[in-house]
Amino acid sequence: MNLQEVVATALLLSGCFFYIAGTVGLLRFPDVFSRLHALTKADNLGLFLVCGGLALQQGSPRIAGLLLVIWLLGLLAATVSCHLIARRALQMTDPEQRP
Amino acid sequence: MSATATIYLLTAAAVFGIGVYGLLQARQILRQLLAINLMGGATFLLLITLGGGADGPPDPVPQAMVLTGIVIAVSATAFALALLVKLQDATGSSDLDPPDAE
Amino acid sequence: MTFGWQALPLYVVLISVVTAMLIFALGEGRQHVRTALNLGGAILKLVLIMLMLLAIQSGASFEFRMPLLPGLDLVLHADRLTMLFATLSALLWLITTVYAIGYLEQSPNRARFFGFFSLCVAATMGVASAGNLFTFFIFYELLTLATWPLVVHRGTPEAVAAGRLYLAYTLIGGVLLLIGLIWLHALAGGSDFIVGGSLAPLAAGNETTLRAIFVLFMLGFGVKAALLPLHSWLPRAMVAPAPVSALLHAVAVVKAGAFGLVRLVQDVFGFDLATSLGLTDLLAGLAATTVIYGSVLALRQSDLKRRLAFSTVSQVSYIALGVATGGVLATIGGLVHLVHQGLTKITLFFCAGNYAEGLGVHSVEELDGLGQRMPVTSVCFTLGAFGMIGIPPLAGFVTKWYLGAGAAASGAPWIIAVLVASTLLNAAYFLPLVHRLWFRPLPDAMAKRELAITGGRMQALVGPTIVVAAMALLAGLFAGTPGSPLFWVIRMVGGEP
Amino acid sequence: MMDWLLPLTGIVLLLNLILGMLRVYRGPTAADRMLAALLFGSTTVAVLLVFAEWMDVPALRDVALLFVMLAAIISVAFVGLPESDEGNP
Amino acid sequence: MPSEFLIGLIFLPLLGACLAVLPWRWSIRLGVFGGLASLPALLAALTLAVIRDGAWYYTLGGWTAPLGIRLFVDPLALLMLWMVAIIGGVAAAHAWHDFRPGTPAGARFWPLWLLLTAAMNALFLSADLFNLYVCLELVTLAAIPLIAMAGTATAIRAAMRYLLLALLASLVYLLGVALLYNATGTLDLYLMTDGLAASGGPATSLAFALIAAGLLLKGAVFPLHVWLPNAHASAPGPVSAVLSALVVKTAIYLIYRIWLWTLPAEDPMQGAVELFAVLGAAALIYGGILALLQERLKLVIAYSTVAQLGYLLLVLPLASVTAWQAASYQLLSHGLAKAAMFLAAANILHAVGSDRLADLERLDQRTPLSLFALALAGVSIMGLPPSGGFLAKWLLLEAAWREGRWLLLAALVLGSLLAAAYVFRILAAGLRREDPTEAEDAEGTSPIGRRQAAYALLLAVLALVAGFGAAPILDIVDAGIPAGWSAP
Amino acid sequence: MTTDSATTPPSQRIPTPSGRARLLWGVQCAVILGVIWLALTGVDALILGAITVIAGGTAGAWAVPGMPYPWRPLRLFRFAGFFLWSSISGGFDVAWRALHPRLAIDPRWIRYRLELPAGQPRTLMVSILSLLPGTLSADLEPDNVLLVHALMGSDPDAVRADVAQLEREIAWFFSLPEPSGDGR
Amino acid sequence: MIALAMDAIIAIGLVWLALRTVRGANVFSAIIMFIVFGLIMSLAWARLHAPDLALAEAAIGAGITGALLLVTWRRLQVLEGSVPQVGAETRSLWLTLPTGLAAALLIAGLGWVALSLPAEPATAGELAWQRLPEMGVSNPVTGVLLGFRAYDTLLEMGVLLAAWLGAQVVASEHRPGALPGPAHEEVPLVGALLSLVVPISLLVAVYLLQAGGSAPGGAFQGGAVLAAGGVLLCLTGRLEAADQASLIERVVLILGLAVFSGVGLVMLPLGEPMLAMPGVWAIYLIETALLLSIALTLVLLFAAAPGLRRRL
Repeated sequence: MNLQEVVATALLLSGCFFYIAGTVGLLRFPDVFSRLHALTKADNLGLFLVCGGLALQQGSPRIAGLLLVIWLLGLLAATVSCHLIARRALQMTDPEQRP
Repeated sequence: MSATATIYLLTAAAVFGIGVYGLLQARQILRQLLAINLMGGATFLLLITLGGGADGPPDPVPQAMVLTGIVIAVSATAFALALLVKLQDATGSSDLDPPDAE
Repeated sequence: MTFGWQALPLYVVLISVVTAMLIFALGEGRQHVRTALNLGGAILKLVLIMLMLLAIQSGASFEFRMPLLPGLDLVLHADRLTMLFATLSALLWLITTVYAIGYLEQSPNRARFFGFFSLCVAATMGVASAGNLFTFFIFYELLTLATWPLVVHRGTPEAVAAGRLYLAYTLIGGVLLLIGLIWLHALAGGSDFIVGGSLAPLAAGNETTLRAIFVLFMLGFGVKAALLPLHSWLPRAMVAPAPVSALLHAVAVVKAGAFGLVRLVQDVFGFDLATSLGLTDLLAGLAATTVIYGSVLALRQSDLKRRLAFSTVSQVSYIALGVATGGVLATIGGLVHLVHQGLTKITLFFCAGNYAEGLGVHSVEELDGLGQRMPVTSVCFTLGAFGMIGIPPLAGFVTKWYLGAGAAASGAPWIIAVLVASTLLNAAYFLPLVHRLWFRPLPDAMAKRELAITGGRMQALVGPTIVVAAMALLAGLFAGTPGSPLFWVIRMVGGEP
Repeated sequence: MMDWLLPLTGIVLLLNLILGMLRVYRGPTAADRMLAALLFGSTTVAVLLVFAEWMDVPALRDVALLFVMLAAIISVAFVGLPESDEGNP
Repeated sequence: MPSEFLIGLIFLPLLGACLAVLPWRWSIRLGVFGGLASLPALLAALTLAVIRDGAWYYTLGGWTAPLGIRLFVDPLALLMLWMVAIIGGVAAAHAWHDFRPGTPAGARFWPLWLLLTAAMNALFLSADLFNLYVCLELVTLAAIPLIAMAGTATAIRAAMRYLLLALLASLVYLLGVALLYNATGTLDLYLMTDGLAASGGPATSLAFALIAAGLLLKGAVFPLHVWLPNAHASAPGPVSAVLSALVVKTAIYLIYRIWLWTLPAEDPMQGAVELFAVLGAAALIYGGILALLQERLKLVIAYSTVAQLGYLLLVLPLASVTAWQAASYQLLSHGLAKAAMFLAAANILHAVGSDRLADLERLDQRTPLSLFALALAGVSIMGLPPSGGFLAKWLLLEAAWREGRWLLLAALVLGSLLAAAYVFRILAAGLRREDPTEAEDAEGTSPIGRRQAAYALLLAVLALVAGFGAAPILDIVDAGIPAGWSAP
Repeated sequence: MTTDSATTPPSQRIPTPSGRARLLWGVQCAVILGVIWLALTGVDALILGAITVIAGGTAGAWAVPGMPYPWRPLRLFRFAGFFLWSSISGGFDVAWRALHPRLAIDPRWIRYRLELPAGQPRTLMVSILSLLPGTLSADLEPDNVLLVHALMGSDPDAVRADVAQLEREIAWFFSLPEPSGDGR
Repeated sequence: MIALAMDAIIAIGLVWLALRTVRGANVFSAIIMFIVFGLIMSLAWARLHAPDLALAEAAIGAGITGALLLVTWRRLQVLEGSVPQVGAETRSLWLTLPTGLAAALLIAGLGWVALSLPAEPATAGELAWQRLPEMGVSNPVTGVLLGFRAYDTLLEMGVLLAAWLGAQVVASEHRPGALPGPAHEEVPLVGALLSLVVPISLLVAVYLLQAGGSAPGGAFQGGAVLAAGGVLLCLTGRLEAADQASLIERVVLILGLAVFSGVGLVMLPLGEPMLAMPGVWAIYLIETALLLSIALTLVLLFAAAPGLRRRL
């Protein structure tokens, strides 16, 4: 097991960890907005790590580039969705209770 | 038959049955359409699984059929949804048999 | 399939169909063209029939054959029985058309009326010239279809109800016929009418089947022939205009049923086979019952047309009775009654129509003293009534004479009893009418009522009445002369007169 | 090399999905359900990438690309929803 | 070259549909004429070829089955194609007035109509189970918008119900196809038989059960007919005509194809024909009774379709030449007569403004020609002579009698009496008048109305004339009798 | 028809992009697309790639969101480093909080007035803020006030400092005048 | 073993999601469940070595259908206005029980039959592999779709056309509730998303088309991806429904059908059968036409409109 593999393994496993952390947050956090935090941040880190791990394992720069593109697009989707859902959740709450 | 194929076959059977149940028991057309789409998914799954997708080289014929089926399903669903909106507009109800009919 | 001169029966049928189509196409307006078409068609048809008659006299034969289904042909041919019925209806069609033109003047939907009227006659011609049972059935059902619009012609609720009843009876009768036909077809294949019966070779071992088939046919024809349990549509159909009644009773519908019974006994089963199966007795019994029952009921009707209708129920069964009795004489009596009853009954209906149109008279009581107001019609009516009763030398008498003689010859004296009873009953319901016409005073109200038929209409209504009355008279007076119906029938039954 | 690593990753991620279903099930608001759907999206992308490597089907990376590209569409569609009683469980 | 004609039958309407999508008036006209008017000529040539050479296959793309898709033309297919050409053509002529090219309605109508025509032609020619699925979907998706074109709430609701059930039906059918592909490794209708005979087993039985269920639903066979009456009754007239005369027949046609051609003679699923017969008989009576109870003309006609489809299924267990002739003739004459009735009903609806039976008095003056067409077509529907319907019914009765199927016979008789009852009920409603002395109506029929009525009349007359032209038609049809049925 | 259009003040509406803006964004788009194409296909289909990239660039120019701001490519690296670091730390932060036995969170709302101009800078701000530890951009209210949801709101000033830090980084990246970082 | 565990998890997920779709608390929840079902379905396709389907499912199932369902639900709500939903969402128990029972029976029967199926050799599939080299493409699915079973594909284009025509009919007398309005332009992120995703969808569509010859992908997936970009434009109000389709739109709509038929007919005079492909170039030509038609049709279906108009 060389260094590359060790790192790849570590990355993949920690990616899984963050995914699970995000899901736990999604389940445990008390309200929509807090859950949004958990989801956006943890999942993105998770995806980043998984992509990194896979890229390392593959070793092909083209695929690494593709994985990077996927991650960046995922990032974009996540932040946009997060913002939109937050906005939406705000709109749905009673105007009186709006912060 | 491989274990994978078995699992997905049973899944397809179950989802199809659930779809039938949903179709018969749902009141709103939107739900009925969802049920039909579920059944479509189950049918496609069955088609691929039976085509030996899990062992050996995958059979391209069912895959092509499913691809065709998916496109047909989405066209039909899209048209059905447009019709549904029109129905709501024309009758004020999105149920086939309005509640007061029963 | 040949379309040469052998196909003349087809053209005779087609003339009326084409006339009907032209009239439909013409629409409501253009009365004169329609009248010309009507009369032209009727005359042309009559001419063709006369030609055929002559040709048959000289030994020619006519047949048109067209395969409809595998093993089933549409066959139109002309034998003597055909010619008897065809001549009768062609002649009466012409006269009735003239009468109807007058009768329906100014009333709506004449195009439809005359169209279906022509179709009706076409169907009758088809029935007459059908060369096998399958063809017979086709035209028999077509007749139902073509008469229904005439029955409901007025469109009133009563008319529609009468039409419904008519259909209920005739369609169910048609279904019975159809079942019998299918059965027979499965048994015997598509056999043509053969004089003396086509089924004799099949009789052994199939007795029960054949009996059942006979009963099915008998019921099927019995509906239109107004045999006893199946007659009640006929009086109800009286709501239709008078020419329609004439058509139903004299020219087409009832006659088609009776004609079917004749064909059934004579050409499908053959009299011998039918007798050996005990079927003629059945038919004779039913016919006899109908004769009496119809007369009894006629006695109780106060509506003139209803009384005439029940009289028809009674009189038409003479035909069946004659054929079922068998033997040369009774058969002659039955067949000739086909013509005689037609002539006589059409006279009566024309007269009833004249009374209704002229003075609005519908019931028996209103006939009092009408001999003064409408003398010609009343004379004709009297002639018709006497003919019906069977007073010599009128046509009815000839019939009854032959029937009675035939019954005696066949050793069925009960039939003579039936005839006597029927004659008495006939007299009982017709003589009071004649009495009322001539010997009762004319009520004031009726005397003041204005006669609604005048001028051309008068000619169109009264003219045909006189003609048919005269024919009824002549048919009796010159019964033995060559060319008379009796002469024709005797030649048909006995070979040579 | 490590035969167990990729399947293990896959299975952990799939279990993660199952876990996330609880949130969709519970709701309580529409936004919560939407959120969970997002989670499914991102986890599915990861699973697909792992599958692509593990099963040696490079086309699955294209599938993952499609997913990340289209994930936002659902959100945009969701946001266009009206403000009436959609939040009721 | 007959194969070009075969191709033309599918592709001319298809390309016509493409043309009709374009916005110009001439393109729509060209599409409609090219796509519809050419069909009879192509068919005539094709019929001659079939008479000369018998049935034959056409391999698309040169890829032989089981890899590729084949087309198959035989007398049964020809019969259906002729019906599409004639009934579809006359209905199109009838529709021309309401959906004139250059109007928005026309621009929407014609592409769908052409697609529907192409889809039906393709369906009748296809020899491939999955291709048939695509055809079925195309037929459905082209037909339903045509129903919705009526625009009324009833029409929309009916279209929706039809759509849902049609989608369900296709899926159930497709599920069966999936099982069959697995069992035989082919999708070709006619190559499958050997594989089926070899494999058998519960899977193929279930597959055929599913296919049958799907087709019975698409064919609106009792008790799966619930979608039909409103859908057919609320569509625009020409559309109703084509729906009732042709579109529902597609499913029945496929049942024939699969049970009589694909299924091996000894397959246990052959027993399903008895079930079909029971359903057919039930449809005949139930449809007849319901038709009798309707208060609206078009609903009566639509329920009549439910009933008449029963005849087509009744044929299946009778398995004889006569039954085969009966089926072909019923297909033909019901198609002609039912289309005529719907066209006439459309004219009446247009002239009277309502199709409630209670409002139809004095139709003989208001729309005489249409009433006449209705009556003529009714004769065929009732199975009274002289009409095509009579011959069909006669053959059916004969077949049932020969086989000694007394219950079927009774159902047939009862069914035709019910048919007579509802047809005459319509006609009586049309002849009714409250005041018998009422003078003739001044309102005449417009030239357009007369032309529209003529189309209905044409089909009705054809249904009637079919009663005399059986011999040549049956000669051709007899050549295409399914193998198991040829024994006398 | 929706409430948004009614409540959004005109100042926030984006003016129709100028031709220059479209060109600029089209080129940027094309570059991004080129990279993606290479990542997808390698060097196998360059001609088709070129055509597609040009078409995609055109589509990008058509769909341009607003005025793009010039930025210096070299500064991208530092900005990317900042971004990467903050998103990683954001992930760690939220993971820690989620897994903490007592749920170490204290959600609160904070308003922060942006000084960044509309268009790319503000877009970047709103989107990246959600990836920072403990902050989530929920809404952009009238008058450029950003509504921020803070997971650890017990110390609002710390949160504000984080937001201000991001604002500064973005301003630097786009060579904009440094914002006050005050947010009120 | 671990692979089986994965399959089992996916299977359980699918069944559970299907159940929740059917029994979901409200329609919205059912829609979300269905969207997620589509996501998991593409995992199942991946596991079944059907990446073509995974691509299609991702683009169509998860993308377009999901958005379509959500938007339709929204339109219905707008039309319903403030009128609350009357009546239960599902049918009463007396109907539920028998249908449930029937469904369970169906499941059991299907399952039993599926399990008892013999592992038959797939004749057509084997032939397809054998004769694939004659086609000139190496992706067998593309080979089947555009070669061996090209006729299916052609008719399928007819189905798409019919669906659009249907939407046109439905939309004729009715403007569907406006799409989520132009307001979203003001949300800064949406504009940014749009300006990136639309070009990328174009790129990916072309990529899938190009890849389709040798790798999973092809006109359908590509068309769906392109359509997804169009859907986004509709959702954000960049494109809005028009009463009429423009000439260009009409041409593009029939392009697939017309080009496909045209190429199929071209070889007829040369004595070749209908739909014989003159060469690989023809396949790509047809695929390009199909892609454009599919994309436009799907977008128009999404907008439930005869045509589209640009805003801005």
